[in-house]
Amino acid sequence: MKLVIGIVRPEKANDVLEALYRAKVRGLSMSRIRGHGGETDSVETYRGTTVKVELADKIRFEVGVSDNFVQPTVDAIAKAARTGEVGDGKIFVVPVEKVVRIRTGEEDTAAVTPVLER
Amino acid sequence: MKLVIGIVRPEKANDVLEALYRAKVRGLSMSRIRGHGGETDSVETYRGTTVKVELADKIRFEVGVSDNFVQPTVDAIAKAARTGEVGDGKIFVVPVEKVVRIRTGEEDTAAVTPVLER
Amino acid sequence: MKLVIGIVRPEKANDVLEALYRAKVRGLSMSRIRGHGGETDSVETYRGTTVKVELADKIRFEVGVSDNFVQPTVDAIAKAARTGEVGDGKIFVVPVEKVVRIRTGEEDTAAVTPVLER
Amino acid sequence: MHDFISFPGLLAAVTKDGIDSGATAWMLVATAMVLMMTPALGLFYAGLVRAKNALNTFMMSLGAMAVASITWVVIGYSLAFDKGNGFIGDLHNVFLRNVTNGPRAGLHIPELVFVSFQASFCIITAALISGAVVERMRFGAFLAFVPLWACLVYAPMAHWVWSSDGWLANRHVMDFAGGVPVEMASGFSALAAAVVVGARKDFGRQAVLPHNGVYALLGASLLWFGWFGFNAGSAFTTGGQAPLAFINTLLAPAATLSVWMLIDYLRGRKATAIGAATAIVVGAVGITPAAGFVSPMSAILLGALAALPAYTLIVWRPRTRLDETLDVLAAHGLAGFTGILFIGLFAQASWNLTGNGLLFGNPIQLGRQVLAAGAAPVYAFAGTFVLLKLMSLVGRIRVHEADEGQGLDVSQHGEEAYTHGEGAILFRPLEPELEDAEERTPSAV
Amino acid sequence: MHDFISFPGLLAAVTKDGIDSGATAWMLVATAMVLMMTPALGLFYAGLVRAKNALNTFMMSLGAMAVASITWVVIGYSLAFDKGNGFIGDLHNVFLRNVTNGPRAGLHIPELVFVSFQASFCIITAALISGAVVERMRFGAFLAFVPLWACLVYAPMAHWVWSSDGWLANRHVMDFAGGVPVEMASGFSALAAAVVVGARKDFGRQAVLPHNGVYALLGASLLWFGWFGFNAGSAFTTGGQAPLAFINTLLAPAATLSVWMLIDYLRGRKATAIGAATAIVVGAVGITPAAGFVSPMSAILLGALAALPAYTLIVWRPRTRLDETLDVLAAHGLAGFTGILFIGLFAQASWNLTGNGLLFGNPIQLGRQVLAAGAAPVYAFAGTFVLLKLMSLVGRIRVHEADEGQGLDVSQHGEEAYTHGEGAILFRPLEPELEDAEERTPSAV
Amino acid sequence: MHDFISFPGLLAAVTKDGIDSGATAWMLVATAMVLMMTPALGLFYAGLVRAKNALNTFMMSLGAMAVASITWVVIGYSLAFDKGNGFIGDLHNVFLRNVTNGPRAGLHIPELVFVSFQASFCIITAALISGAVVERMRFGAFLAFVPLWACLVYAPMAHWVWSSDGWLANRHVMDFAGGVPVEMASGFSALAAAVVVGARKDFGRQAVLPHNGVYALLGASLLWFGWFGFNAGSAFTTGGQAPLAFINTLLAPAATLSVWMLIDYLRGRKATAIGAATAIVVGAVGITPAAGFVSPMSAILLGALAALPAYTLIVWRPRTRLDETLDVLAAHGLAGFTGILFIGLFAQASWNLTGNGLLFGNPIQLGRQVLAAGAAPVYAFAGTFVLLKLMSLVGRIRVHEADEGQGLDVSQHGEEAYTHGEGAILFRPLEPELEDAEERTPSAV
Ligand SMILES: Nc1ncnc2c1ncn2[C@@H]1O[C@H](COP(=O)(O)OP(=O)(O)O)[C@@H](O)[C@H]1O
Ligand SMILES: Nc1ncnc2c1ncn2[C@@H]1O[C@H](COP(=O)(O)OP(=O)(O)O)[C@@H](O)[C@H]1O
Ligand SMILES: Nc1ncnc2c1ncn2[C@@H]1O[C@H](COP(=O)(O)OP(=O)(O)O)[C@@H](O)[C@H]1O
Repeated sequence: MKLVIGIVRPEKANDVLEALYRAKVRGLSMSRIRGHGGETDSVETYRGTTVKVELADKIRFEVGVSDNFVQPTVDAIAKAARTGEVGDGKIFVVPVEKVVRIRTGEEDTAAVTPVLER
Repeated sequence: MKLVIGIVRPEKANDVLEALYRAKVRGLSMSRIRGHGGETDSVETYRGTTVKVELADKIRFEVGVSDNFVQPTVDAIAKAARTGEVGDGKIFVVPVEKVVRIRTGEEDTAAVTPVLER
Repeated sequence: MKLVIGIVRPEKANDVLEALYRAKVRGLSMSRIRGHGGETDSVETYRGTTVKVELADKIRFEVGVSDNFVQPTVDAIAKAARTGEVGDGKIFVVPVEKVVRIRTGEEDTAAVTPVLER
Repeated sequence: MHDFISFPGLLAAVTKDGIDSGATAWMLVATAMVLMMTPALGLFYAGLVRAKNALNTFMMSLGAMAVASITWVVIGYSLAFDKGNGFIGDLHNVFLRNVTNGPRAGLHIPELVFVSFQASFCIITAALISGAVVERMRFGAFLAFVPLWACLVYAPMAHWVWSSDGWLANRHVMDFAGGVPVEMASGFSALAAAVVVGARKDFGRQAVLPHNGVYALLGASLLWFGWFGFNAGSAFTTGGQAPLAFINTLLAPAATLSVWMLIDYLRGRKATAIGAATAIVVGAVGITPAAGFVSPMSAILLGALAALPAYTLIVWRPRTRLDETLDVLAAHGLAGFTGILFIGLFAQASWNLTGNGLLFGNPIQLGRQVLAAGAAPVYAFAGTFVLLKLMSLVGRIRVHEADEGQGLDVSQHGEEAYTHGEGAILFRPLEPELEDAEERTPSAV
Repeated sequence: MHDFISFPGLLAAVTKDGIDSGATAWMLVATAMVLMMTPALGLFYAGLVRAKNALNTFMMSLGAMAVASITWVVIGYSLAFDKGNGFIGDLHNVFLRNVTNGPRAGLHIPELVFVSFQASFCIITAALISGAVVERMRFGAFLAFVPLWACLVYAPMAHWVWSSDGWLANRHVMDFAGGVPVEMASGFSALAAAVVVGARKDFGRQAVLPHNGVYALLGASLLWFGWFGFNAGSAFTTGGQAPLAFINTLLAPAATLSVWMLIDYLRGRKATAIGAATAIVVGAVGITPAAGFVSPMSAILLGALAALPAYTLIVWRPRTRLDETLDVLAAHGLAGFTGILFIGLFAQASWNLTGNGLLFGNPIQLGRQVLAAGAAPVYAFAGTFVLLKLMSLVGRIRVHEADEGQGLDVSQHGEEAYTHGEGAILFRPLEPELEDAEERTPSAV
Repeated sequence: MHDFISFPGLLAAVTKDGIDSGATAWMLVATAMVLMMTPALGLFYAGLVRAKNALNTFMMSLGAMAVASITWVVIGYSLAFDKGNGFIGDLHNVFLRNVTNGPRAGLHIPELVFVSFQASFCIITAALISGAVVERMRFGAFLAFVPLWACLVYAPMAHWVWSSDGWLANRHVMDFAGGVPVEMASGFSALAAAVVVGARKDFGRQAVLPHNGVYALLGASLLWFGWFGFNAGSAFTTGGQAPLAFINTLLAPAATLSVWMLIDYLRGRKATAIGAATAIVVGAVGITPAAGFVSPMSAILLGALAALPAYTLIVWRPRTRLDETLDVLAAHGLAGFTGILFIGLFAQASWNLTGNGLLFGNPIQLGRQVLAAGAAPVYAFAGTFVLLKLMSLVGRIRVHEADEGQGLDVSQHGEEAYTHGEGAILFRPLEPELEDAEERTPSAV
């Protein structure tokens, strides 16, 4: 199992969600972060104080998937989040040694199979 | 050493904190995230705009532990966070190659042993 | 490639950014989290409700680097974030199996080489 | 004041039709200021709850404003201010029949202005009670509660003290701006509401903290601002007791706030901001019944004294099983009680042209005030208790536990106070929706 | 009201120089209250947009306040209120020439107060239009638009109904506080602005949600507060129609809010808070033209009725391609239209001393109101459409697409509404900067 | 105004006891409006600091309100307005002795109203100084500072210009609403406070940004609203200079705001919102001393001119080592200075019935104004400097460095402005606490 971490533009977040849904990825977590990459910094002024703002808002997805879902997940994120402009973000795939579904205590692959009876 | 990532319901966060404390886990980090899983979506309306909200608030714990603390940590989180309802969350265990305690520069196991003289 | 996760004091965040810049690390992500470690808890009172606040504000850096940049990155963070007081934070180094640059689709080392023509 | 004494010197400014243009100007503004207090209360309360209940909490005040206004002109005004018996008024003014732009009897302002001013009192009093039941009462049930409560509890109590045939008015109880029908009525009704509705499921088990202290401070400040209209407006003129009530409304909360910060500091080395916001309200409540009756120096003393019982109750209450969430009982019921009794001691005819208290040679006034301070809590508590019990026989008055967990903003209003937009999928009515029917096969985690 | 009838009974309070001190007191306050409505609108609007546009949205209101004030005293007042022809006034009062502290002809308040009061109307009307174009119009273009629009659209329309030689005033159209020049003018101008400026790039494709519902509720509440000055101030006296306009400004929004919550509830089991904030505005707009002309019970009816077309339009509009973002057309244009027509039916001379509507035996009044309700939308839409089209020939009126994505706070104002400081590097003018010239070699990720 | 000229025409509305009902109505409202400015200032300042200091910053204003109110009625009023010598008043009115509901000598409003109005001035002036020392001054020290400063600096300076025996009043210095005792006093006291308390530890090293621009805009807007009461209320009547002061309070800030946005735009292509909020304050300050003395067109000019020195200082100051944090010196001291001098040039007897400035043929007035503009800064700076130095001998006046890092909300008030509840463990007084004594063995990371 892997954890796929995708850092994307906020305006692309919904597209990524939809792409993951179409790729049949059902569980995911998301947070608002700020990132620094090749983007140009912006200059802001608050009365006499002028600052260079080096961080841009991004959305970080964190998706735990079973091994055969890694590539579809990465592809879904990469495709949905791409604009071709600097600042599109990065995807990292990290190994996972164990997964637990808290509700049932199921582990690993069982933990990553969504339950259907909702 | 491992990084234990636990995603739980906000209302269970304090129980998890207490359980980790009782399990003698002393260092941890926490952030507010949003997640999508088997939960039912909610529908919200803002004047003429109706939206389906697919993400629910969650708390993400990130706990670096030495190897023999992995199982107690996972168990503490899983037990404290469980309600049995859909949406309880997941736990991921990720390998860690190196840990540094910034204050002292201590590495690895030394870095994860809490100092007593506080 | 590795993911270097650094948890530091908010007031040190800018120093860390500068240190990473000097270490020629160009891409990074950052988020505001809360952590519990050896710090003393603070007591807060809201009318009749008294609480012990166990979590302190921290900044979490997440930096994907190629292997030969791991040590400089760790050193930069550790040095810039250190005050010597309890609560300085921790650094975790996590293995990464794959990196994708969303904009171009480049993978792994290519994905981690910054583009110069900005 | 509510005795409608005309101050002779002022008559010169009154026109042939009996209207004093300056007094009317003041009362128009005072009414607007009091009307603004209800949203200010909504803001104050919204800051004190969790983010997931912020809109609902604010909406209880705005909803009360909507339904109580209509109730007031339809029937409440008549029940409260029409002549009837000692307990309640008749129906001669329902739907504002017989109300005109001419002067209200005994006053020099148009009756329509008087109706509006009194409406603003009824509205905020009803809204205050929401503080006891935030974070779990059904919104619809609260909206149904307000008009019933306005007719059954507020209107009679206003009649008691402010109608010329009210039984407390006849006994010469002094209540300048509403210690009985506003402060004690809301405070003890809040207690009843908390008892009937029950505690929040997290109460006493989790730390439930104010989500935005700045809202609480701003809300309390706007309340203070409106209170100048509330108290000095209760003179119904610019002369007479208005200036006295005005300065007392500055001094009493200032004194309460000073004392509160001092107690806070002595207890824990920190003068809390939420405490300060509360203190402003407590001081303003304390002076409300007394504003036009006591000297400015007495007002300072009253402000200082009013802090003590309220502070004590606020510290003690959360240790009980009683989830009277935003401490309406302490801030309004108890502080109003203090103010009503204080009049019996410190009223000073040289300032108010009406009567003295015990310390100025009129011990009987204390007895009258004790009567009011005894009757009001009993009636308010009992009336509200019975009303809510009856309502809970008819339908649910609190939300389901799952809805309480999710927060009332989403469950009652279908909205969140603070949204971002990520993860919110637009329903596009003109296009085929995302194929929801697609088969869901076991797949990823 | 705007007929400048003197109510005989009040004259006794008027001094030898023709000034009524009480009326002046009221008008000073009423003016301040209306001036406060423009920032309140800014707050209301700021709550309804995304966080990245919050400052810009608020600033459109404050910016309008700056430039419209100056425009008004320089020329707008003269165009609107000076005698001229039926369509527009002359230039005798430019730069406030011939304006003094003496009474405005036909009134008992100083003309300077009259000028200020009318300025506050012009300001907020211009600011309202920003609701149609938030999140994409260039700030500079909006600032240029405001004075032009004030002169070309607002001033004539105010002249039509409020100048003694206005063509609608001559036809005895009744418009108490601005159904024509304020509500319909802003609403239909907003429509034109939305058409010319075009939709936001995300419109209809992404969920764009209000970033702070509490701001929206507080903003709407402060608007309501100010509206008492707006409507009751339009009597220019404390007697006469002021008390009637006052209570109607309480009752109509209360009725709209009640009905709106009911419809919301019937449609989706949730009474929304953003809907409630909107309903307050809709009700206040509906009563604006009618406030001093209809009975309190009619005001309740008007409030209830005004909800229906506005609600319908607000639900329907987002399904179209029309990004009239904050629904100024529904909340102001349509509700103002409803109010103007309602007068034609329900005006009651026994309350207003001016004239009756159809239901009280004067069918011709309805015809006059229909005339106004027809002319205002056409002129406002056409005038604004042409003005903005001409402006877009001269320069850009909306921001670049990239700036729209980044948010207008950063792109137009160089600021963010909510900052933290991490990642913001101080320019230190006294020290050498971080060596930016350092060679950037390929290195880390 | 402060000359207490009676405008003859108005006397007809004055009753036999010497009270003008309309004027009293206006002054009651004006006082409430000015009292609301202090919390508005708290909100404005709170928005400009970091989130961790938001409550503390707001609380400095509310705390000042508490202690300055009491100080004022106990002694401040007597020192400022009682006859004494040219420098300070006597003690005949301590504890409001000899103050009644009768008219203040020379005016037609009750003295109690006059006392209240003047109290509101003292309160906000003291609160303003907090802007210089936010984010590091001990809360208790500030609370101790306020009453001392009110007696030693504010009261004398008010006496100088507004008491009939004040030395500047005797020299016919014109100061309508407080250029000397309010604006220059607060501005130059702020400078002294910043010098004595010292810079924040992060000053000049880290970017310290406003945490909520919307609060700043709303706060500035509410300040503007209150300022109509502040300036037009300083006429103490509805006729006379009140209407002039009113419209000037609209026009001057509008002009400042327009110019400020223009300069911002010319310098960096962005009209900043924080700058706009500041500009409103600067313009209102500039017109404060001049409001009832100059023509509306002069007010526009003054507003425009006042922007220049304030803007320059605000850009330049952060490059120095002087952490006068929220630029009280620029926004109040310098703008007040500009306004005082401007009167010497542009005062126009045809508008103010009092006197002309240089440009209207009375060069000597400029000399008088220069005198005031010279004396006020010196006394305010010196008095505050000495007072704070003495205080710092007695105890700490700033927080420990660690507390400053953690934020003053937690360290001074034991609260956070924005809380969530996770990680906050309830002290449960009725149950055994979490076994804290449990042995802590080395274990997990
Ligand atoms: N090495 C990295 N580690 C973590 N996050 C990164 C890294 N590089 C980029 N990011 C994230 O991706 C965002 C876009 O980076 P950028 O370098 O501009 O993208 P690209 O060059 O791929 O278009 C950054 O704002 C940051 O959040
Ligand atoms: N594969 C995943 N990767 C990351 N986070 C997940 C994943 N699956 C679930 N989560 C997180 O856990 C939360 C609960 O998921 P859900 O599927 O409802 O739980 P369960 O089915 O185990 O009760 C989600 O809101 C999300 O935050
Ligand atoms: N084991 C851990 N896992 C995750 N985060 C940790 C861990 N230990 C500490 N932290 C983070 O580091 C911060 C400082 O920890 P602390 O133990 O006080 O540091 P130190 O003892 O190294 O000075 C904590 O607030 C928390 O955010």
